[in-house]
Amino acid sequence: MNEPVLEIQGLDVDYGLGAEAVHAVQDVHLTLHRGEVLGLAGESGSGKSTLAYGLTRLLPPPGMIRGGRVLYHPEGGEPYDVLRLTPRQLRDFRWAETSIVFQGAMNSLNPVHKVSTQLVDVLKAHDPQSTRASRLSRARELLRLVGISADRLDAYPHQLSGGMRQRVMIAMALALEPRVVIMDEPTTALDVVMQRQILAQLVELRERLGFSVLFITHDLSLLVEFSDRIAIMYGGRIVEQARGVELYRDSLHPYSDGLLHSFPALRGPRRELTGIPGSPPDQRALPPGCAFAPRCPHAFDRCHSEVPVLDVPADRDGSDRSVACWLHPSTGPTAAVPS
Amino acid sequence: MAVPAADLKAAAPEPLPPDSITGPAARRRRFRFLSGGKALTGLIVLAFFVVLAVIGPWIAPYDPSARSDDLIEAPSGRHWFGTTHLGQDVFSQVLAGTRSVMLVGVTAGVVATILAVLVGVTSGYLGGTPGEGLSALSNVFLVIPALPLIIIIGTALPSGGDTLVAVVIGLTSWAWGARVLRAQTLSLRRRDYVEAARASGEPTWRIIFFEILPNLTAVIASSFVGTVVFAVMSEITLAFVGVSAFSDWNWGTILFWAQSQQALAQGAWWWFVPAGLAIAVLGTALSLLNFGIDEFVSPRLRSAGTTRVKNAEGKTVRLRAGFTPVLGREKR
Amino acid sequence: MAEQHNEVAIREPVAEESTADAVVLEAAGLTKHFPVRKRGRQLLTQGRRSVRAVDDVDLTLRRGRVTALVGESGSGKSTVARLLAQLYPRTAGEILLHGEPVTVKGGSAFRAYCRRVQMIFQDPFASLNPVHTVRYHLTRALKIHGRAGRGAEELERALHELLTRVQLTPPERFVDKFPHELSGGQRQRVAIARALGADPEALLADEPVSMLDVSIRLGVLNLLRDLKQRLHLAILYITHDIASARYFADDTLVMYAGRMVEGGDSETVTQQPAHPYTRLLIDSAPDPDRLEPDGNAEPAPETGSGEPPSLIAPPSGCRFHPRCPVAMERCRTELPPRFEVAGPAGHWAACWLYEAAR
Amino acid sequence: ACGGGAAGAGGNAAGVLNVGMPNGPQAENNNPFLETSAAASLGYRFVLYEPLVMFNRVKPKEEGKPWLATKWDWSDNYRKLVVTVRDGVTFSDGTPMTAQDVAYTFQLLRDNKALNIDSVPYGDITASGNQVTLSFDASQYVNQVKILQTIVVPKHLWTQIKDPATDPVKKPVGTGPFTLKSFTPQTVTVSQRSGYWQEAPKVKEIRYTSYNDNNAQVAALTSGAAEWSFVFIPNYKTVYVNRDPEHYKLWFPAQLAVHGLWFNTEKAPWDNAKLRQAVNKVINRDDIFNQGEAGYFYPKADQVTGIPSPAGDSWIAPQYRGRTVKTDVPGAKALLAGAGFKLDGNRLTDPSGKPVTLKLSVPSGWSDYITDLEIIKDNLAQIGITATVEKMNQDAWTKAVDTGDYQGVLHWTNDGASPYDMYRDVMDGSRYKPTGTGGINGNYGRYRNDEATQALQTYANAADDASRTAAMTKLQQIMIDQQPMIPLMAANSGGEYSTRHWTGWPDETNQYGPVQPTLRNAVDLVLHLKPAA
Amino acid sequence: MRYLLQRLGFYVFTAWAAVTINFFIPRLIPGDPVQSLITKAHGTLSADAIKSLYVLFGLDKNESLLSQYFHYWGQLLRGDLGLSFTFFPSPVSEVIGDSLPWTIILVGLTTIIGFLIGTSLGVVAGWRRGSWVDGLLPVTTFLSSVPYFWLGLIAITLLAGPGSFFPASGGYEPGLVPGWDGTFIGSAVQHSLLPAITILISSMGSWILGMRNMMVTVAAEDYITVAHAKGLKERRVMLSYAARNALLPSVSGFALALGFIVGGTLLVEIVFSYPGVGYELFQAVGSQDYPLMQGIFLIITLSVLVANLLADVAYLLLDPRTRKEG
Ligand SMILES: Nc1ncnc2c1ncn2[C@@H]1O[C@H](COP(=O)(O)OP(=O)(O)OP(=O)(O)O)[C@@H](O)[C@H]1O
Ligand SMILES: Nc1ncnc2c1ncn2[C@@H]1O[C@H](COP(=O)(O)OP(=O)(O)OP(=O)(O)O)[C@@H](O)[C@H]1O
Ligand SMILES: [Mg+2]
Ligand SMILES: [Mg+2]
Ligand code: NI
Repeated sequence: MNEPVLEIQGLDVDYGLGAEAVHAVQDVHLTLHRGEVLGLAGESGSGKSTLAYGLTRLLPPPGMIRGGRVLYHPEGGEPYDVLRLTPRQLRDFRWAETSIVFQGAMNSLNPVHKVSTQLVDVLKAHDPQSTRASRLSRARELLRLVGISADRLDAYPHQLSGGMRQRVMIAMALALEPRVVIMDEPTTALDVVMQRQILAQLVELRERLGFSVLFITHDLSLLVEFSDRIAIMYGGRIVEQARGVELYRDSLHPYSDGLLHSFPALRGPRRELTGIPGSPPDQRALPPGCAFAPRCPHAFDRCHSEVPVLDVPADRDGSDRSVACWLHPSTGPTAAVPS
Repeated sequence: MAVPAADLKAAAPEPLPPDSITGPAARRRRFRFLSGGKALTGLIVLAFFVVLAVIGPWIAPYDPSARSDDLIEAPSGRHWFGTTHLGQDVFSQVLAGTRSVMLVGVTAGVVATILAVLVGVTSGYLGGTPGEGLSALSNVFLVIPALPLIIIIGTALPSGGDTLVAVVIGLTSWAWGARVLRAQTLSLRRRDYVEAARASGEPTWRIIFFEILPNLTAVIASSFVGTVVFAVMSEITLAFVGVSAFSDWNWGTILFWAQSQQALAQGAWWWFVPAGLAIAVLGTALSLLNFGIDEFVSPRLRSAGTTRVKNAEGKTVRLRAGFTPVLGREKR
Repeated sequence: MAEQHNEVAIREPVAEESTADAVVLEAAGLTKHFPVRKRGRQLLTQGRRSVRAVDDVDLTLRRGRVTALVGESGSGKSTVARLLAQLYPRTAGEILLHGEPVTVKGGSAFRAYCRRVQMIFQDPFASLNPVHTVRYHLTRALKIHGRAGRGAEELERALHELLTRVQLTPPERFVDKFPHELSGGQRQRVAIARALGADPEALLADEPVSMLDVSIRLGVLNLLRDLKQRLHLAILYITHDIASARYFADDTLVMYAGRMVEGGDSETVTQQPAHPYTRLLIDSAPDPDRLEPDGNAEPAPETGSGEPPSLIAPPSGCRFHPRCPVAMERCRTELPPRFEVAGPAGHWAACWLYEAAR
Repeated sequence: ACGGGAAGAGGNAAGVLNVGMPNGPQAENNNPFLETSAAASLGYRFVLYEPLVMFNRVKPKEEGKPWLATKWDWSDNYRKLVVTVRDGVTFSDGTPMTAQDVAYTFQLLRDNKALNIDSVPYGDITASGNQVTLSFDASQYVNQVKILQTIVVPKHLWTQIKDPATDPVKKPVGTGPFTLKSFTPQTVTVSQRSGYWQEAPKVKEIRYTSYNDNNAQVAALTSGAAEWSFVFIPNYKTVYVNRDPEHYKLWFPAQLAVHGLWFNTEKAPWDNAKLRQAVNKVINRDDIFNQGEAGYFYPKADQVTGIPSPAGDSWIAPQYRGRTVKTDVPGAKALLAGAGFKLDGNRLTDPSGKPVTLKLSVPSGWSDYITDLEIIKDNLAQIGITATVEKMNQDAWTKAVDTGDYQGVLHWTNDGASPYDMYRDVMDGSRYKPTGTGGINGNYGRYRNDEATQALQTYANAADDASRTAAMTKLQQIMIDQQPMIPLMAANSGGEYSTRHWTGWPDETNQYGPVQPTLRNAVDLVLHLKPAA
Repeated sequence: MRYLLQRLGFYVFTAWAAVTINFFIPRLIPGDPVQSLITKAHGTLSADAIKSLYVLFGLDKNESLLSQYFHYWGQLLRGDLGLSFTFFPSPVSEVIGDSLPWTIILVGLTTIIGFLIGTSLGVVAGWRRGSWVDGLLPVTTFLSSVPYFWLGLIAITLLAGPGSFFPASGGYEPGLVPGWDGTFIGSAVQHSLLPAITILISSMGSWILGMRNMMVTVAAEDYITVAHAKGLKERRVMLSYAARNALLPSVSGFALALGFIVGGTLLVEIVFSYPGVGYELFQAVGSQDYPLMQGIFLIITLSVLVANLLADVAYLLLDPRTRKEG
């Protein structure tokens, strides 16, 4: 496997302080490798967006990062903790190293500026030397990349369809050819043709530039096809992590399993969809044990009292996958220290 | 909220988990903006003036118009704010004058704000002929110069009470607010959530008052504060330039007397300073209250509550968009 | 184009009721052009420019049936939905509710219309008022349509029921939240709950589940199906998830560049796509089963060359022709009408390829 | 110069005199006949144009000083006037002034009603040699001064003016020692010309600055930026004089007009002369003078006849000479009791049993009047009259006075060369208009008394001095017995001035003229000024 | 084009309505100019003068209000504003012409400067909510709540006096003749400093407050977060993203404030004896000088209308969402 570019270690994110605080992300360990597409899927409200914004410190108040480290490995340099950067350093780091496509595309675009202005803006901020003409032509090129005709450069955001706005955001994220691209449900409003086109572009660019992608989506079929590894989140924690096909064929965590039995297939015979009974956990007061335990068909006593740790399961020893489930305890000393 | 959440809690069919947000808690959050010292200060000062407005004339130590033999005396134990050229007690005049100032300010502010909201938001939202008509109306009112108009109307009315003055000021000063609100509304009316409300069958007045208006609160609040200050200033100005025939004592009449007797040139600063300061303090209190408004209005800011938190090292970090604070792990 | 429209009236594969009253909402020749501002020199040189977002669209929503609308992004799906909800004035065409033409701009007529036709907006980040709680949004939906019940207790129960239906459980946790405190999927569910609160006859759902994870998505879609069956709701389901259209919708329509290009019952359209664009669409859909166990994908399907057309100056003839692998000369010049496609009844495509099938 | 004394100091070296008036920005208008012109409002018209005869208002009985006229003779019971015009006078454009110019000026006034501000009924006007003859249909005894102090304008220029009533006379040409140097809305500068018919004044240049209000004007006076002005200064000792007691002076001599308390004498109970007399007895004129009028502005008028002293002393009948009104509350009470009024505790009721109240109306901005009325209100309480001071805006007040729609007001009377004008304003029955009808010219109290009207007629038209004296005595007696109006203070013709740079100002010891910069005497006064040592 | 005509018609209508109201309002005042003049003269003008003054002002003819109204319009269309009563027979246009430049320069400049400084401070205060700039606000609001004239008078008493740099009154040194020479301009600037500072101090607070409130609201929007994420310079995010969006209400307020330059300065001009149009208006109201009042009202009306138009245009330019499309 390639060397890591981004290592998230023990990230904790809360909304609010004290008793009312929502623990949206808890003790997340995740590594993004060079040139890799890491898919992140999971329950709605499980903290995917929070994780994505949290690691770049873009959470709006009252979000705050309670602890953890986000190590970034720059090209040929010493890794540094993104969470410890000064605002100035952070600004230089942003977009040039990691760019983000936000979930709400409409609100991500400034309503009073033209699309072109907003694209040109980031080019200018990180490359002040470039000429206006070159920036504009780059903007045109970027739009073409995501399949928007260049005559829409002068459109204001409210004149674009939902999908077009998303594509503008994707184009913007690729503008500086950063090393890490975080995409939070970037294709929800895109048709599959466009989606495929764009992802193909992305793959091609990745091949060429070697950047890594953290890809958040609910479209599991897409993930399986497109990503190298998939992490599944539940209740603010990563519950399973594996290569796409592995996960699809052989999911270990009962929640992942449930997910995979919840989406319809386009081809072949209609198959039975089971879904996952029960309701999501309350992130303000999580159960003491595994967050999924109340809904889990296989839960046993331990699940209700101890939080399982994410680790390589003993029954798949040697593989590069990990799971947090007592059904598949790890080989190592079961240091189930509640964090 | 239209429905008091506390009642719902009692009536809820199933027991709520003990830690869920209950009505009072939500309400507490709503008023958390007061915890920011500024807004609270504003509120307290305002309350103080309101109380003075009610009891001022009663607690005044002297009849504010009564002459005495202590002409132009500096402040002393007997006359806290000194006396006038007729030996009247300035302190009593200030006290007695509060009522009229508050009455005029608040009434005019309310009248103008209501008109501004009605005309501005409605014309912005409706568009078309009625919208343009209302907009023309507010433009006409905007074009008429308010202060001279007030002077003239004040002149034409043989002798009106405070309320009349307040209404006149209110009626002549709403157009600005209407104009600003209209413009804001124009940009809000096509927002998705307004469309969504429309599509869900909300009647127009409800869309105006419940969907658009809350998003305009910051503007409305500042225009309300603006009009109140404007109204107070107008009343005082009228009295100061000697045009008004209004109530006997307000801060403006005190200043008028001080000015016409050239108090400052005489060295009688006490005659001139208290009333002016009182106006300034009142205006400041209103503006301070305004500071809390944004937090009161925008739920995003409201739930943020404080603007600062302490991190693990005990340093204070400012909460701000774009730079999420990192607290560092603390022992759980 | 009335005659064409008659010819290709969509047949119901399984007639549940007599067709006469089954049509709830119908659009004929629906057209929407957005004017575009001209700049500088264009002011003098060019005529009136506009984005031709929707052109001559016919559409029928029937009782107890789900009609899926899939298609290219920017092809005008949302615009169709908004037109049907009477949120935009239309450039041309007609909308019929139970066979009666309706044009309402506002006022009580509009409200009456809303009671019967509800819409779920595409962007849950924009369509919830930031200053109101979930409780307010839902209470209003219930109250407007007189379903709030009597007293606070009934209202609370109704609220809880709504939230539970969209799996926002436990309801107390969400009922007093503000939109910004919710995740994307949670907002989307609030939006759905709001529409359901109105108890409409027709539901226009614009990508209602795009931000939901698959298990909740399944739940919500099942809920809609249940509503359709129990309450005979007519649903327009706009989506990019063609697989879900297959499972959940009775009919599927495909839109491209402001025009309907294909329609028919879902299974047929998804399994035997007729129009070249539809084929492209189906081929492009990700399918994990296509993957080999070692993770290497089969050769990716040809995504078609070229870009989506500009709607300001759309291509002449069939709008798909610049990208179409099988385009003929005729496609470049003449606009194809709807042609019946061989196979299950009611399957049509607007493509000259099927002229022969007539 | 408004900054400090800088300009004042420099001004003296250059022979500059700084005049200030609190009248606001001016528009360029030098028409000497228009009261609305800048020339009138700032007063410089009277250093550009000169009168035929210079009268001293402070001493109205004094003969006028010959100015542009060397001699004037009245004949035919004041129906004919022959004026002899001075030789050797030139206008500032160099043309000599002749009898033609004088005659033309009178014709101008006769033919333009709008310019004839004093409504003098001019008849034939002829000029021959250096004499101008004017004839009238009626005796002009009471108008003598008004006619003789007419200023003279050059015929050769004024005949070219299309409408003398609406011409701003951008280039004023008169006989005075100064010509207009520059006009700005804020400051008008006049400078000395050559060829003046008398010895040239020491003042080389006069700057008339118009300040926006009293405060600014007073500030300018105290800083020395203005050396001569006419403005109300409250607490003038502290504010003004004490800043430089050696130089800062003011002098406010009385003239023949009064300010006083008027009643609508048609409204009960104020139609009762005894009640008015009683009120006269309780008003504290000292308080009014000291608190309301700052101890100087309007001199106290406490002569029983109401005639201001000393200006009018010579007209006062011997039996009234030296008698002043003293506050006398018991006397007032006795008077009222005798007239059937009842004082019950502190409430006075009239003979019909109604309580006596008095609503005193006043324009809301007039602080000295308001103060005066507050004092009167207090005074009236002593005899059980409940007075209220009702502030209204000026226009409403003017209208109320005009139509008689009031109970009591402070108001003034006209001034004149004798007390006749003042008395005529107070009790001329021929000017009577019933309450409710506007357009009244004087007699705001709606006072009707045939004897008074008759006496006024006699005074104006009598052929001999004896009957005039008798009529004047009659008027004084009516004033005392009937008190149709209660005079409280005299109008003034005073002003403030600084002796730092210029000396020779009129004052108590040298009463050669009034000190107001806007009066005809201005030129005489300027001629008296000498640089301070 | 049609839209343009429509707007034009709209403004013409507004102008007509305003002029009409401005015509009738002064005539509501009881009394007439002659009475006013005599009253103002306070005894120095004899009551005999009334007749001649009526003749002088041309008020001796009885004309109905309606025919006066048409007469007025006739005059207006010929560009004739009539003759002022107070300064009879100076034409109103001349009176206004004398005073307007002073007001426009003093108040115009201070309005613009006040807006610029105030808005900039507001931007910073709102952007750094809770920082020291934000803490400065109570002070500025306090200053802006102080009545103009009061502040002015205190300033005069404390700062302007004999020997001080600031002159206490006037628009320029008495004795100077207005012209484009150094001495005069220097003196004019010196004389305008104190009033300008007073206006600035008392007008800035509201700009700060308005801008700050909008900034706070806008700063919570998602696109601001995105702008941060884009790694733009803080200044750029603050100005081009947050302030640009927050500016809208302030800009229209500013356009309107420009319109009120003429009418809103009465007190400053009174207090500082400044030779401007506001004081002129005050005098005109006091002496019932209809022609002058109407002339000034007309100027105010026109300037507010123009400002309104500016505000409209500014809004269209600044907020694409308000543009009418479809
Ligand atoms: N400002 C806030 N205050 C309180 N809770 C919040 C706030 N913002 C988000 N949350 C909660 O945090 C949790 C995680 O939200 P997040 O947006 O990260 O979910 P997500 O995984 O992205 O979901 P989705 O797929 O639906 O977008 C949710 O349960 C949400 O309700
Ligand atoms: N207000 C507007 N002004 C101008 N053009 C508009 C406006 N609204 C939409 N459009 C254009 O109309 C076309 C159709 O938009 P619409 O939102 O209906 O697309 P859609 O099919 O819903 O796409 P998506 O799947 O991406 O949401 C787009 O090209 C869009 O740019
Ligand atoms: Mg999310
Ligand atoms: Mg859409
Ligand atoms: Ni509510």
